[in-house]
Amino acid sequence: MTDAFISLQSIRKTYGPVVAVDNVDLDIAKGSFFSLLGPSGCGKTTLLTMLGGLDKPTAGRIMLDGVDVTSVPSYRRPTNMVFQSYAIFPHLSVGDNVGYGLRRQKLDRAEWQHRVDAMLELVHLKGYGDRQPSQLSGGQMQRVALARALIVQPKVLLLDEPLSALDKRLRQSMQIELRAIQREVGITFVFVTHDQEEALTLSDKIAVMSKGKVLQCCPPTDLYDLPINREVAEFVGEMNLIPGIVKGCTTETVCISMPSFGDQQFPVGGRSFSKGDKVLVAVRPENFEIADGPEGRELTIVNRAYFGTHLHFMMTGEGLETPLTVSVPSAIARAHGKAVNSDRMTIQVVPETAVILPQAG
Amino acid sequence: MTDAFISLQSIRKTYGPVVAVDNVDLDIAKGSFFSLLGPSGCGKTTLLTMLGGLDKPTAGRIMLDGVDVTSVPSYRRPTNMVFQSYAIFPHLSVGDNVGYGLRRQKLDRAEWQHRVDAMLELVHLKGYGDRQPSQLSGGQMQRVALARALIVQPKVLLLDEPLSALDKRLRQSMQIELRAIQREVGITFVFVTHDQEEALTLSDKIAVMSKGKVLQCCPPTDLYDLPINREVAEFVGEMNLIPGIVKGCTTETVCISMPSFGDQQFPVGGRSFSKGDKVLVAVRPENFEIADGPEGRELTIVNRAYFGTHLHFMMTGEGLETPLTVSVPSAIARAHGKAVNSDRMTIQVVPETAVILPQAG
Amino acid sequence: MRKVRLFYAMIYFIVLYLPIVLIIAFSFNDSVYIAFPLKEFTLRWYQAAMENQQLLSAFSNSMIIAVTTAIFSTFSGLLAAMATTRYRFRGRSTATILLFVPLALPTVVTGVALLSIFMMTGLGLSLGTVILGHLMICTPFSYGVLVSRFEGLSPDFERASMDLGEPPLTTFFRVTLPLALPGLVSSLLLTFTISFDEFILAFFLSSNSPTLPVFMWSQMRFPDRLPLVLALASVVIIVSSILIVISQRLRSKQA
Amino acid sequence: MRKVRLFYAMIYFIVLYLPIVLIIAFSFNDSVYIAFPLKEFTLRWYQAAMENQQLLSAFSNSMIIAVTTAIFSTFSGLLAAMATTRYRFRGRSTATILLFVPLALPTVVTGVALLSIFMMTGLGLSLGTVILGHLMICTPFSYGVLVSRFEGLSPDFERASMDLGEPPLTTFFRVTLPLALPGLVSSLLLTFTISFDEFILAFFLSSNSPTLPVFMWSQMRFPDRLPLVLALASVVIIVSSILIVISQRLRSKQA
Repeated sequence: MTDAFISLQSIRKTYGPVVAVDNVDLDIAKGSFFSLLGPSGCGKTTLLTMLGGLDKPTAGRIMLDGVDVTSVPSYRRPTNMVFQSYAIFPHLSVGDNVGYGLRRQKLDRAEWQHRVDAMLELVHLKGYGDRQPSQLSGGQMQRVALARALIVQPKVLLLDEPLSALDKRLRQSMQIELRAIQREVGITFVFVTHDQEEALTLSDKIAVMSKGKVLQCCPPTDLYDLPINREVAEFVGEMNLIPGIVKGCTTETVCISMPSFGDQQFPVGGRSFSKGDKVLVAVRPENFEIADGPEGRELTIVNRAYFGTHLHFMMTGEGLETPLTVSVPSAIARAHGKAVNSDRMTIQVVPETAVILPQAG
Repeated sequence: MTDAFISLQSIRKTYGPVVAVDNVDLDIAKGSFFSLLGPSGCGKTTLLTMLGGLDKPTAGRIMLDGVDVTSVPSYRRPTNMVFQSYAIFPHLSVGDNVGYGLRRQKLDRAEWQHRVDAMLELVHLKGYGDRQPSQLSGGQMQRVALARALIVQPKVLLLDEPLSALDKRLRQSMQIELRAIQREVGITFVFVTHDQEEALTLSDKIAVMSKGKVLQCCPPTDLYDLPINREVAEFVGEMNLIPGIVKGCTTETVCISMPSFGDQQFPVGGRSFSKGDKVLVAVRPENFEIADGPEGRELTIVNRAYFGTHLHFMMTGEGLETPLTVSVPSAIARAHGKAVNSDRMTIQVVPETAVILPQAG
Repeated sequence: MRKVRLFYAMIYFIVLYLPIVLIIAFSFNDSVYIAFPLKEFTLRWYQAAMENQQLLSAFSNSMIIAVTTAIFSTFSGLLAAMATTRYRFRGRSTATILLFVPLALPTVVTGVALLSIFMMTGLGLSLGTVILGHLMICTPFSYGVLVSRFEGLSPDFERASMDLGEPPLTTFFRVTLPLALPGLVSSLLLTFTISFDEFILAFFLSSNSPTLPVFMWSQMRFPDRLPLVLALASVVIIVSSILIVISQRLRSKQA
Repeated sequence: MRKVRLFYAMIYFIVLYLPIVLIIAFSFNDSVYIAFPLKEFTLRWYQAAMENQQLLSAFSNSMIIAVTTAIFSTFSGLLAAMATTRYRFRGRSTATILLFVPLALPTVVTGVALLSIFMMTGLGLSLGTVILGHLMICTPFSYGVLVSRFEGLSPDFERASMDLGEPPLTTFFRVTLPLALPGLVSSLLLTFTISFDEFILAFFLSSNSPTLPVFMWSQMRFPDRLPLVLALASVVIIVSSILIVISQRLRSKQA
């Protein structure tokens, strides 16, 4: 814990009666791509601006590379930010924007130009130095903002939803480029986003935030496969939550009785349960199986949506409070006939792919 | 063609030198859910407002249920619109908003109230009649706009991106509800969207528009599986386009020589080719196969992204101008080892799932 | 940096409000001389003002002029604002600039010009001529207030109403007018204040029926009437402040 | 409906511009009487204006006052606008309203109050006292122009500059000032125009060094000087119009 590159210790930020960040502890490894993921208003951007020194925590301590930077102002802190708005200075050329942070280094003109050109090349904007910001597209603005922050060689680069203003196609190619640049420069990136797909795609590690708190902090695969609670499960990808009650428990398996699917055995997965616990069996839409086995239940299709590769069915049945979403590859669905509304289909839960969550929270 | 419920005939709309809609012909069947899909600025909203009488075509004719309505103003046309902004009157209560269009029917108070209440119930807002619009959430506003348009029992309901202001989760549940309401009231819906997933999910038929023209008009499955040209293929879902040259052609199959994948036979699929044609072999990311067969080619992984159910690889190789995107189910990817960057992987094109498109356009 | 600015802001407000405070203080001072130290507290200047027939007639002239001006300039401003925001036409931004140019004229010049026109055409001078003059300077303000209101209103409201079966005229009364209401009230208050406070046009064009500012001016020749003028000014200050606060509140609410 | 409104707009512009057209027309008319039909075309009134020493001195007074007022009120407005848009503090919206209240006072009242203060404190009257008076009415306008400029500027620019290593003061000069420039120019032009055109405060506070509007007013006593005043007014109209057009252009460009 203490050898982390960045360490946020009991960080708290309040605006009057509003608690924006509530006692957050986080460690970020050197050279990693770390994401703060959460819905708008969850405190992720506030946390980022405090890391950058643009905002001061109400309480807590920020350690960066072994130094306490809590009260170091942003203009003396070795962090740089790519703003969501990009904040490209409209009165300066692209080159002057990129070289903005070099003034204090008192370089001669040739050296300055050399550094700016090298940085523009890194972000694939070679030869754009003399253009005006108004002539740039959204994706180019994003690159200028990136170059301007990287040229001063920060220890940490902070990115505040830098891709949210771009359209889908451009966003995907910028994601790939961003990851490539991060690998090239080797700087620690702290990335804020509300887009779970983006976070899963880019990050080495993700902290999921909600209402000022960190709910879970782990690598992307764990987040998708082993969400820690209902909120994380519902925020990251689509998740069906089937209520049930623990009937019995061994060291290996737990038996859960579901009104909808009857009794089934599930692997414990390192958690502990006691008899009578109210739990939720969390199943991803793609993890149901269409099968007539003994564990199968016949459900009624209430809606059917075509998503290209997959068909999504909304299904209701006895004992289910909310309809289940079941995703079936188009080819398999075709094999089962038309499967239109009001048809019935037998599906079953595959215990190995399900996660058992506490019902509360 | 002539028995279509709505028929747009050679519709053209220009604003000064700008051509917003360029000679569009469309037929829409009674009671269907019809979508106009395209990027912003493609003319889809202009087409919708012309259908609603809020804009007049520069040239062409609009037939509705056998009547020429081209010059009928919106307040006398049996169409109603759900605006993108919802346009809920802020000075009226929810009930007065919903009952706004009933004035001309000169109902007595009790009958008016009855009709408004029934409509609020349809959109799941029972008891909201006395609220002010400022107290509503985005999803509720959307329903009020829907109820207000449906209460006057239009022959056609026009929807201008009604879901674009909602967040992802709400949008999905509103999609299902919208489809359910359409089935219940049986009115023809014409739906404008730039979201291809939304169009694929909801529609009976989709017209893909670009630069004022309709590129393709067909059911959702055909649009995904058999795009008519490069533009449609790239707009609807992700698509890899592998350049190649026709080497030979029979009535059943066409042999295409690709610099990247060598020579392969593809089904003709009703199109005609001649030797020497430059073509694009269009393959969806999920339709590649990981296999060491004779048709396989060894490519290098340049990027790897985790999307929960699937891993997306960006791969380059000899003869490829742009990297391919290959989607592999997580389970299969695991079976092939770590598959990290710079690893090599052998994939092949499955001829039955590929579409051959002309290189131009 | 921050403290310097706040300090400066304080000084600024004190200087800005000093004259107002002094006017009110001396209007309650039991002396005809405007000099420190203050004497006894008195209401006699207010009483004198209440009993001055000339003053009361000037007040009634001012009220008639200001109310009429407010109504007509708001009506004109409404039509102009609807024309420029609801219809696109060539030269629209030029029209907006042209509307504001007359505001840049010294009112002395406008006054002379209007006086010449009224004398030349034989219209003569009356409360009506003052109203015409005030309409010239108030309408651009009405227009400004209402344009910003209309620009903040999506045309979708009117389009939705038409789509729901209401022809343009009923749409105007059922949708446009109620939505423009805060702007209309704000425009009425603002133009009332401007007209009520205006001096030069009133001086040139009011003939023998002076308005309140003209009356105050005429009293300045008699030094012993100064406290009376201050009492009157205090009343105007309070009423004007209330109107301007209401109007600003309405404008910020509508935003 | 649409045609009615356009027709109304036409009428409105004609009425608004009629006085201006007449002023300019009669300034070239070879007669001391303001009456139709127009006589010969002449430039003699302009020549007479050029040769009138009193006029030239009034013009120079007006220029000194207007330039000084423009600079100081813009500076004050800049500080006030930065304080209210860049820092949140309690009573911020109240402060904004308070700033505009003095504008609602009849200038006759403000003039009397300032005159009393200057006499009482023994400051006497000079060009400086006129400037102080004009600062009181111009600063709120500077503030208004600059606040709308600053509200349109994302604070991210200044935050980005600080994040890139520039302390607040260098950030002000490298980012804030250049970005506020169009607003500053617009404010300078606007306050120059207001000060140059203002009559009452100048009348009360200018003592024996009258400004241009006060000079024009004084000439009104002599009917045969009217064409001279019209020639002068025409020049002021042209110059004011140019300034207001430039300022409006800058304001619309910055939006």
